[in-house]
Amino acid sequence: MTNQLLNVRGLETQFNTPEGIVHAVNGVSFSLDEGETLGVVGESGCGKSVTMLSCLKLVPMPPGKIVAGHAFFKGEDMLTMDNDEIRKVRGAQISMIFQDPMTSLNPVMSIGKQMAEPLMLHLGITKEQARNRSIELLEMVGIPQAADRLKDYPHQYSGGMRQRVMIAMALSCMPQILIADEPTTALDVTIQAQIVDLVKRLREELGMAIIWITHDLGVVASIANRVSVMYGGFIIEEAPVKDLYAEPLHPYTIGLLNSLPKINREERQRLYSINGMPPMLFKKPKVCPFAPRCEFVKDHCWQENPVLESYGRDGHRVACWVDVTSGRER
Amino acid sequence: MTNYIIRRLLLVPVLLAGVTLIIFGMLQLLGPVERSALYVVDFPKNEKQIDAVIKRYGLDDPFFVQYWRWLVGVQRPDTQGNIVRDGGILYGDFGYSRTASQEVIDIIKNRFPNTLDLALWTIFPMLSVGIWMGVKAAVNQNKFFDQAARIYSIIGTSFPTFVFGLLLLMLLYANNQWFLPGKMSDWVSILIYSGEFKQYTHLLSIDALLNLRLDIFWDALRHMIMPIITLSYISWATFVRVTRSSMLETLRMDYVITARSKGLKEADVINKHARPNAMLPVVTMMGGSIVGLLGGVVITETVFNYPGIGKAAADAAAQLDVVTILGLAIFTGLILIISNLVVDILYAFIDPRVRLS
Amino acid sequence: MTEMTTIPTGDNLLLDEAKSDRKIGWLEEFLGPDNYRIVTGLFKTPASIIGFILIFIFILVAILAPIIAPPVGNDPMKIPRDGFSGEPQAPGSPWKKNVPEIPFWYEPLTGNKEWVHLLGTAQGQYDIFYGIVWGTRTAFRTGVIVVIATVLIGVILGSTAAYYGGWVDNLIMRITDIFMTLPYIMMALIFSSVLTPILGRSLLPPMIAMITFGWMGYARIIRSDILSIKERDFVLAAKASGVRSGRILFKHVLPNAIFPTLVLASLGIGDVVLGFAALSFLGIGTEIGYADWGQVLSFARNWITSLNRYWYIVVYPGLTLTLFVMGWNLVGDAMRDVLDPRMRGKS
Amino acid sequence: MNTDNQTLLRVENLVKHFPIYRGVIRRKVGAVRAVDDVSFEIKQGETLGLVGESGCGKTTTGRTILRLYEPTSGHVYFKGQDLAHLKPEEMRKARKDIQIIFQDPYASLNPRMTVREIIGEPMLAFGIASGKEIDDRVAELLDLVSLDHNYASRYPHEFSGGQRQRIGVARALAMKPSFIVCDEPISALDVSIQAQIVNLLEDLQRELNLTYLFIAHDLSMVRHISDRVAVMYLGIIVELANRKDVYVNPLHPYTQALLSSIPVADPQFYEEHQRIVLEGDVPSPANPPSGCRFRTRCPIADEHCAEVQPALREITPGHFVACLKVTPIDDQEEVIN
Repeated sequence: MTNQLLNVRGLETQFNTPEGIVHAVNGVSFSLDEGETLGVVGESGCGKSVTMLSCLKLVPMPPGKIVAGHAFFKGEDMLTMDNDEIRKVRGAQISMIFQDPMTSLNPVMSIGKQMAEPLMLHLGITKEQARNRSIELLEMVGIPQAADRLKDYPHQYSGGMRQRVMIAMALSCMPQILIADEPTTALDVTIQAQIVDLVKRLREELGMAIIWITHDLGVVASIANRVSVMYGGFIIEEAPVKDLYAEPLHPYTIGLLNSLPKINREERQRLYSINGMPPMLFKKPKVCPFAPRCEFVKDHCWQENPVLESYGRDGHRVACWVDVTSGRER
Repeated sequence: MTNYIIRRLLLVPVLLAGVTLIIFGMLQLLGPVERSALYVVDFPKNEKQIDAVIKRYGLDDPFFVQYWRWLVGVQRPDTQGNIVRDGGILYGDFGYSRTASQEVIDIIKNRFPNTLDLALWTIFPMLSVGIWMGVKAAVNQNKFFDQAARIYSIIGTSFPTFVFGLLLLMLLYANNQWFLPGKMSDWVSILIYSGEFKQYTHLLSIDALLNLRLDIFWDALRHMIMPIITLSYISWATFVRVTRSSMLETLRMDYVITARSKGLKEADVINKHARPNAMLPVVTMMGGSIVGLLGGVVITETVFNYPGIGKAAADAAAQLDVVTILGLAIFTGLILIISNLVVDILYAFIDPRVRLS
Repeated sequence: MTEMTTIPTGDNLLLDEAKSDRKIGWLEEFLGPDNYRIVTGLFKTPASIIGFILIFIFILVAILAPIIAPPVGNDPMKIPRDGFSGEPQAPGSPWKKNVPEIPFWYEPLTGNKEWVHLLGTAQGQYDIFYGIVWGTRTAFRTGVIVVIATVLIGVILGSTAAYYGGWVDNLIMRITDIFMTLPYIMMALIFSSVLTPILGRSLLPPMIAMITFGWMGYARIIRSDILSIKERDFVLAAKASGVRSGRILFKHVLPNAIFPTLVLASLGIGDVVLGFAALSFLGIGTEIGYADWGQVLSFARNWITSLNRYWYIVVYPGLTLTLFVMGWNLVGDAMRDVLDPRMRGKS
Repeated sequence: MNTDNQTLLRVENLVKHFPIYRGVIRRKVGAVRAVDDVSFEIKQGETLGLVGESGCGKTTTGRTILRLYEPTSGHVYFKGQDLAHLKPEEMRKARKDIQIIFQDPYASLNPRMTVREIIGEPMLAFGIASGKEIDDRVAELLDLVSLDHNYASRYPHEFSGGQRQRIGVARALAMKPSFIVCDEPISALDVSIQAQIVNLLEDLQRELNLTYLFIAHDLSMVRHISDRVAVMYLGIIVELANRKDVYVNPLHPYTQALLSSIPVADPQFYEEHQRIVLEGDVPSPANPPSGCRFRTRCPIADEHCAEVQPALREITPGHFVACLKVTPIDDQEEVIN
């Protein structure tokens, strides 16, 4: 366990909304090793973004509230840190990039200034040094004429370029973990491919660990070593990337994979579809949250919520009462 | 941005034409006898004189002919045979005030510095305090300061200025004479008439400082403090509300989370990232609040008997001296057109999306 | 990453059950879900409830004015005078001349048989209590008429501008800009002083003046609301379904655009009454002695050096006016929160 | 799926420019050339997929065909009528037969109308049914899109995204159209819901003999649902062919890159394949590059590409490509000689 960077245990986060309390994250545990890339997959509202924001205490509070759990970063619980301590982690050791690069950059501040902020703050370097470093970083992420573009404002950059700026800024202090929250969802496929390639290249060069949040099973397959699938505020399956795609064990994961059209398949075939809708979490689920939509559902599923347990090959864990291969209860 | 500013500048003549047309349209509702004050000092007394005035100044000409004459005035030879001009607001001749027995432009010259003195002392505290309270309320949403600020902003916007002013007079003047209505004490006006006191700017409080006369400054302040408070509290109330809601909206933005995720101090997140963005709608409101301020002085100056153009307008209105009050309105409109222009250009400088377009 | 996406959406069995229990009442049916949310949202905060209570009390006073303060003479809007002396009289001083009919509630409540000036008299012996009670009627009358007229003008101009666009839009909006350049109170003051010689001293000149210079805000709001609704996909969808343009305007665009304007406008009554009182205070409007709050307050202008003695000329009518305006503002503030675009869609 | 080879819709040289007003007096200084000379045809009963990145003009094409945007020039022949030049009232009548499903199920339903009103509105507009008839037809349509017909009196906000999209489909079907433009109907939906809607659209096509123009940026979904596919880039069609030809044998370098960028839900795939990653961004449609619009990002472009704008040419039967570097086999020989 020496190279374990992040270890999250029993994280629970809620939101106070006018309609009642939304239980967004309901007890999530996972870990991240040095240099590893963890993909977190799930549909909107499954709690994947909130989980990561909670770890860094970035969930807006109120209305959000972290109810329980720990998030150990190199042995220290970030959730019990005070504001000054966690600020030293944010941006310096764990940094984030977000879905919409248009709205996640400050529109009235020049790119140069926004880039310089974390550099001066965490590395304690001068303005001039920060400027030079920013130019290097922008060149590293492939922005042409970086020196001239520092004085530009976000609206003068294209979508893909803005996301590159976000990446450069996130990596500026050589963090050990990069959390990418749907970084390619707002981008076109050709730009998405550019960004994925860029992150892969930087991962080789800089060796940081990555948590890549997405709803796109294809993107995850291209970048992750290990994948967690979330549903209803729980991790319901977790496995090394090849195992997950080759041998999914949770009915939800199977459903998701089958509902994708196969690009390599010749004949046209009806798509598999999961019935029903994802849950609205006004109550903390007491039973399996997927039970109402599940094909394999058994009585037990309506009585008790399964926990994430090792099953099958090494490192493959699933939260399901049913063995999908036999269709029988475990 | 050059385009933006040129467009904005081109709007000025449009606004000017519109404002003058509205005001001239109102003038046309008057009879020719009243309107003659636009051009002549003396009240025409009998039919003959009235007819002569109507004829000479074409007071029964078609609307636009009269409008043009109102703008540029009438050229006529005087008794010496020199060509003189009567009327013409473009030349600064706003007509003659029969109730005040002086040219309207002279009323403005005498009174506007007083109003400006008041306005300057109002605008800066209004902006700084209002914005400060709004930001603080938003950052502490639903906490004590926020609730207090919201209650203040509701009471502030509900309290009629003249009621508030009268209450101030009751508490701070009628009871113990701490602060005084009017403009200055008698000894100060004697000093000014004697010429011992140099009027550099004609703004009394500023002149007092420039003459290094703290006693006069204090006297000016004693007279201005109540009107300043009266003019300010209502603008604070609106500024608090707008700043607060704009700030709350900005604090929900993604780039605020980005700033936090970079490890910035909360104070920097608010002051460097959230506040500059939250200020954009506040700046757009500034133009409107200057309009409100110049409307507010009409009532405030009347309540405190402060001799600015607001009081002049109210007095003229009470005596139904329309030519005077419309002259004052033209002048006020001019001031507002210019200050709105300044605010708009200021906005272009703050928002890079406009500046760099 | 937007905040909304982190909050789960969609429904499942649990929610479906919850939903089917929820009956849609006639009010929701009538108003539509968005507006229903706005209306119910108004009754949720303590501030707006206080506001509604204040407004309700004023409505009661206006209706019951003849019972609360029985009129003297033919015109109930004329404040009865107790003589002609200049010096105001303190609250509680007895009526001497022209004593009006004593209302039935007075004796049981106070045990007093003699009718007094409950809130004192102003200069000229005008009874302040009477002025306040009957002034409520003046307030509602002016407020309602001015608001209806300004909204009508604003909606007609604003929707014309939005609907036709192009140079029509440009023309109307430039006119709006010009009217907004001028300070409202000053222009209302000027216009009513121009109108007074023509129409005589009455409520009419200030009301016309306030209507003339008060419609711009509504025109702007309705225009921008219509423009934003026009861009919505459901309007395109209606067009694609072959719906006629008239029906698109009246069934799809206007209902979605106009409701916020109407509600905000109805709450503008407070501001109108405030402006009207200010004009009265400045000596414009009704003849002296008309039951009107601003009129009563304007008496105080002559007594500023002795307001410590004659405080009641300011405090009672001032408080009444403030509470009236505050009632509408409290509701209006809650309104603004409910109408806030951030809250939309969070149904 | 081609049961009938009759052409239902033929788009000829369709152009849609959105003017740009700039400068002091807001005069027209140029135009966003959203759709710039696009021609294609759709046969009875088939599905034509229209793909491309955001800003390539695919949605504008769909909406201009329906005259939701007025075309700048060009023709849209639908069942013999030129929709682009119909008078407004004639166009309104023509809408009976040609419908659209929108991308955003939240924005495309009037929040103040019940499901019954929304779906019944087209019938009212054409005056073909009233009262009880409408209720019956609405119930029938709700059944058709697998929604409980008891939902008819509810408002859109009571439904989830997938359910709302079904309501949108039901509205489009109300007048029994023969042609439907599906304008990114699934891109706003969750992964597990997308398949439901796609299956629904396929079922309906089979049952009602519908013809679709299916607009999307999700290439794998387009491959799944389409018979033929048109690829758009900066307002023009760069490749148009059978689904198989486009996906198995793409000829235009843009199509090749686009296909190569599709994320594949199979980690094995990434070990075996090298992806073509395009450089740079899509240029602004207000100021497209001279000659071939793709040349600024094209891996095989040369000077010649900057001079000549390539026309859409038939390379092999039914396979159209707009690229100077791709020539029909006969021509190729000539070039070599």
